[in-house]
Amino acid sequence: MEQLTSVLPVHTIRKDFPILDTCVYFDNAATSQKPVEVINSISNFYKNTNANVHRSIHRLGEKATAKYEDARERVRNFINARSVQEIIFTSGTTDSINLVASAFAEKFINEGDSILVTELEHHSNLVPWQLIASRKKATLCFVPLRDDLSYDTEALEKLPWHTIKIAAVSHISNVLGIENNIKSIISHAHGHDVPVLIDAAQSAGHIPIDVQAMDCDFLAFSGHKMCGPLGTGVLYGRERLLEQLPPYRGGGDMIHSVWKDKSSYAHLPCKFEAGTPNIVGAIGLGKAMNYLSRIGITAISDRIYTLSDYFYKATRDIDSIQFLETSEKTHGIFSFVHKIIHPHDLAQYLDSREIAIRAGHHCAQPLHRMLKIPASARVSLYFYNTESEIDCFRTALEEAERFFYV
Amino acid sequence: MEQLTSVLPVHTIRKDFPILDTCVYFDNAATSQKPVEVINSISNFYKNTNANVHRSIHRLGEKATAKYEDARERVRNFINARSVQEIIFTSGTTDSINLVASAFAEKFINEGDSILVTELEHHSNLVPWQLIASRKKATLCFVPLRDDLSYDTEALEKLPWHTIKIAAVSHISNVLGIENNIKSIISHAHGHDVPVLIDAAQSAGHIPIDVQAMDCDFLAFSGHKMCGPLGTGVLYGRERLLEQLPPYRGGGDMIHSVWKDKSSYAHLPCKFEAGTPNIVGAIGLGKAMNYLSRIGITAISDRIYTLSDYFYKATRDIDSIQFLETSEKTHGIFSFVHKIIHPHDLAQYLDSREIAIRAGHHCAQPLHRMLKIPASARVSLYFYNTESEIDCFRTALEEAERFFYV
Amino acid sequence: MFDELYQEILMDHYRHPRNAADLSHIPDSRIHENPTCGDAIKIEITSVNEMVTSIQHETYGCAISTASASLMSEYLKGKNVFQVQEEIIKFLKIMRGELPTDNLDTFEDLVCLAGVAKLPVRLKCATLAWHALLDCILHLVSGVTLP
Amino acid sequence: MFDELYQEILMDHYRHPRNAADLSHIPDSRIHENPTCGDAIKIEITSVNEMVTSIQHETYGCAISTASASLMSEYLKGKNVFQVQEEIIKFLKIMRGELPTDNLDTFEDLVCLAGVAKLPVRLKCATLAWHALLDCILHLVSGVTLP
Ligand SMILES: Cc1ncc(COP(=O)(O)O)c(C=O)c1O
Ligand SMILES: Cc1ncc(COP(=O)(O)O)c(C=O)c1O
Repeated sequence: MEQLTSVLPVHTIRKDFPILDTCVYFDNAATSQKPVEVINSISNFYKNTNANVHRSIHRLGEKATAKYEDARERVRNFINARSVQEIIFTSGTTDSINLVASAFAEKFINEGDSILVTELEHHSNLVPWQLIASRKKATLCFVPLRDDLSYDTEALEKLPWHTIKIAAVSHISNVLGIENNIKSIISHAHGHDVPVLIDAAQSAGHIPIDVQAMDCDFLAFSGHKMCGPLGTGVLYGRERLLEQLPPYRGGGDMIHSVWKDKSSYAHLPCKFEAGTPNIVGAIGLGKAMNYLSRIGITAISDRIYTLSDYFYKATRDIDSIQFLETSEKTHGIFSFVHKIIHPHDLAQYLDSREIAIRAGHHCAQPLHRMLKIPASARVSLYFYNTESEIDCFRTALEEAERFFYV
Repeated sequence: MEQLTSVLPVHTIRKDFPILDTCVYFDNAATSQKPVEVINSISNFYKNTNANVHRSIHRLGEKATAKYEDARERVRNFINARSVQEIIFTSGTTDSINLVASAFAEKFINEGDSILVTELEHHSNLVPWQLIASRKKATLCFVPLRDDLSYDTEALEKLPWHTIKIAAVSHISNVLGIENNIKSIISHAHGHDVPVLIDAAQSAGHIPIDVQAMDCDFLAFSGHKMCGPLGTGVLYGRERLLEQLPPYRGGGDMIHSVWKDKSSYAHLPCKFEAGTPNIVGAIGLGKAMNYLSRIGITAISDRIYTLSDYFYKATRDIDSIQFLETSEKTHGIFSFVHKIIHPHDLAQYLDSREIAIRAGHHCAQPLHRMLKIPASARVSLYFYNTESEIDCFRTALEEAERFFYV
Repeated sequence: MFDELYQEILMDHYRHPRNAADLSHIPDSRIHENPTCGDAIKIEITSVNEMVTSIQHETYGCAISTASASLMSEYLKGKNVFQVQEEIIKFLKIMRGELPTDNLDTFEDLVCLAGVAKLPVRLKCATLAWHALLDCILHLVSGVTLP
Repeated sequence: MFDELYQEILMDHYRHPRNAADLSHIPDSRIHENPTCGDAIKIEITSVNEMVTSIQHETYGCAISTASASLMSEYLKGKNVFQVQEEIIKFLKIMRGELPTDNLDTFEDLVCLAGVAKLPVRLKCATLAWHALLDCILHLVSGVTLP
């Protein structure tokens, strides 16, 4: 196969990720690798600046606080939020979505109401809403889909909008890799004064995100899928809405004043950050955003599209595999079933050739049920992957077929 | 002042914490410093083994999973839980307590019930219960205290046990440093079939903890206060009780099977670990426990008592300061008010002498209100502090008096 | 690791599962499933005087789960119901790492599954059939029919 | 940092606060508080024809909050209510780092608080009195009496 030329200096970039020399890492949708400068920012914090944040009248504490709040500003800038008050640090997308589900439901969801989701969602953007629905005697309602799994925008207006209190949809599916038409959901929802949460776990750090242009009300994503540390996440929320929500977790830092049996709560964003935050995690995430921005999110996004195109061309003549998503324009994520080889066996074979892919339902059982397949194999690419890694994959796949064919 | 001899090789130990050379760090109750081997375990994971856990059929994922589950076993062993199913990784004490408050309340707390706490609690063990009480129309009820702030064990039996559904008390107060008589609470509560949560944020890693001997039902603590990484915490729960609780957060990993509008949940401990966990955090916490165990928790505890004794003797002749806790047997934590110098000013002065202490209400406003003081200064020691650091503190305090005295 | 797992004998049982049968008469509600990967198995046993005379299975799954079902059915057929239970429990313990893998020595060809004990992610593949069979046996013994 | 903050002039205002008064006739509900450190202030102003003729305060707090109240009362006394608001807003912006600290040059002795802009933790100490005064002024202007 011909090597496509790329605008990104991939071979220089790969020096920032020494772990990539040990295997072909195609499991990026599960978690990305971290560049050395992010790893070092963590060690450096612990070695030189470690202290708790807020209220510390000593230099370590002041430095730690300044770095933590700088990271918040970095995040604000990265997603173009209006103010740092709209940026809440969480432990991940799952935590961010549960925060909204729980606090929003407490205030706004009552018996008989409904919550709009899709069957394409990751469990993290479905189960929290199921839990809330059952607690509040509300129901879930689903975005109508076309045969190609895109939103049926024509049918959107017929949804029971008068009962819908919030919509929660993913930006890029972690199984199909397609960018959903969130624009249409947001405009319909806003037409009915319904706020929209976007699960950006697979899009943040992959394509440019601008919450103001998007006009979403909440946006949730994880640090660890975009070169940042594990245990970090962000919830963006429109200030006016966040102000109205009751607190989620109770504890230190989220209070204004505490009496024996009641409390008043801190201003945003502290109101939603109870307890000692993952300070070093937030700082590392800020570093990851710096790193990605230096390369350029548009360049990264283009690179992922180029690689996807290469992958598509490199595999479309293999009759024995069938992709769940048939469009050419997937964003670095390819899930497929093999006519003979079970996803587990395929993953295990590829592992023996030092290629890491994922096999299973990828936390999207309803989607797999809808497609009537129990599980699939998934390749997920990031900007540091290469065309020659894709060639290796293709070769190993052919070997696997020779091994497993009866 | 004479140097007390110590069984701990403190000067060797301090080599593991290079940051201690940059200042006198007396803010350990806020967060401890981390030994180099814990810091390195984090970098090493990211450099060599980084992958998501569970369900990954590739060697990175398998190694990451094994390390993560080893850390769980390490925690089990550290607190002597019966099984790893009783060990849930959280993002901190605050998260652990909110998990219990929320899931326990959902199942067991109804209108008119009450929750037993104390006025000594950190906001993290008070505000979650206030939130639950107001959501469930329940009330808080307080452990009666003697003048010296110890539990009035005589009055315990007179509590309205028939309305109490759970008790939540701290092991060691983060303001007073006294070890509370949790034994008496636990035995009274169990006499009325009331489960007890222990907030061990200040005791884990400071004194030996054995949940079976303690006979508590839940135990919550943070990694970052015991030489572990930020953003980590543990909830221990008695298996029988955890089994009965509904899930807390919804998302990936905590499910067994998901349909469009309902789900069944995974076994313990996964049921309570929704989303990608802070894998590297758990591993670092396991390393911290190894580190502490190698020194010996009893030796650490003894060392803290020795230092406390030295601190007590070094400061008790200073008439201008008044300690909130007057007992000799505090566990490394000393909060006090100065007759003339405001805690903020004192902390700022000490900072100018490179001594880090804390000033404020230490997330315990109700306790400060009870003592009728708005704020206090707090020195908190850990095993790596030294007698000569205490001497520096005393000297700097005298200097501060000279500076601030009118 | 791959070669240790996918041995000749395992691949043979995967390609030609023994005691495999069309069990479409058994309702879907009695399928045993590993939801994380979609592997599914139906099991039917017959017994005479506390002896398991036949074990039939219909397995949809990976090579390891299919071969494990096939090997299991051969190994346990003809054994007493109580002994079958004992063997299942022992096998599960070995797979979970609670007993050393050399205990597989008495399990005839099943020894080819020793590698799984080192791969917690594949544990559920190797043990699915065994959990399903244990359920069947327990219901047989207790005389309770499955819902 | 300490020396930059605790300058001679600040310590002088701390030790001898100007315009300090016993305001025990003002109810506790009108105390302005910084709950994280317990600093508390009561403020009383009088005005004639839109001019603030006196600013009195009773401050319990650290050196910085006490001195800030004292310096503020001296600096703003005698100014027009609208100008007072403008000055307060400007001061708060400087402290929060939204305006460069050289803007303090026109604030007379208050320039001694420049260091606070570098110490976010002490921000609330330095601005407590200013928030309290702003509240008073706004209520005066809107004619609304405090609850
Ligand atoms: C007694 C006590 N409980 C709870 C907490 C809260 O811990 P974290 O902030 O790590 O969640 C702390 C620490 O500040 C504490 O000292
Ligand atoms: C689309 C989507 N949503 C949510 C999540 C959950 O993210 P996390 O596990 O980091 O909380 C993921 C990642 O697995 C995802 O891909």
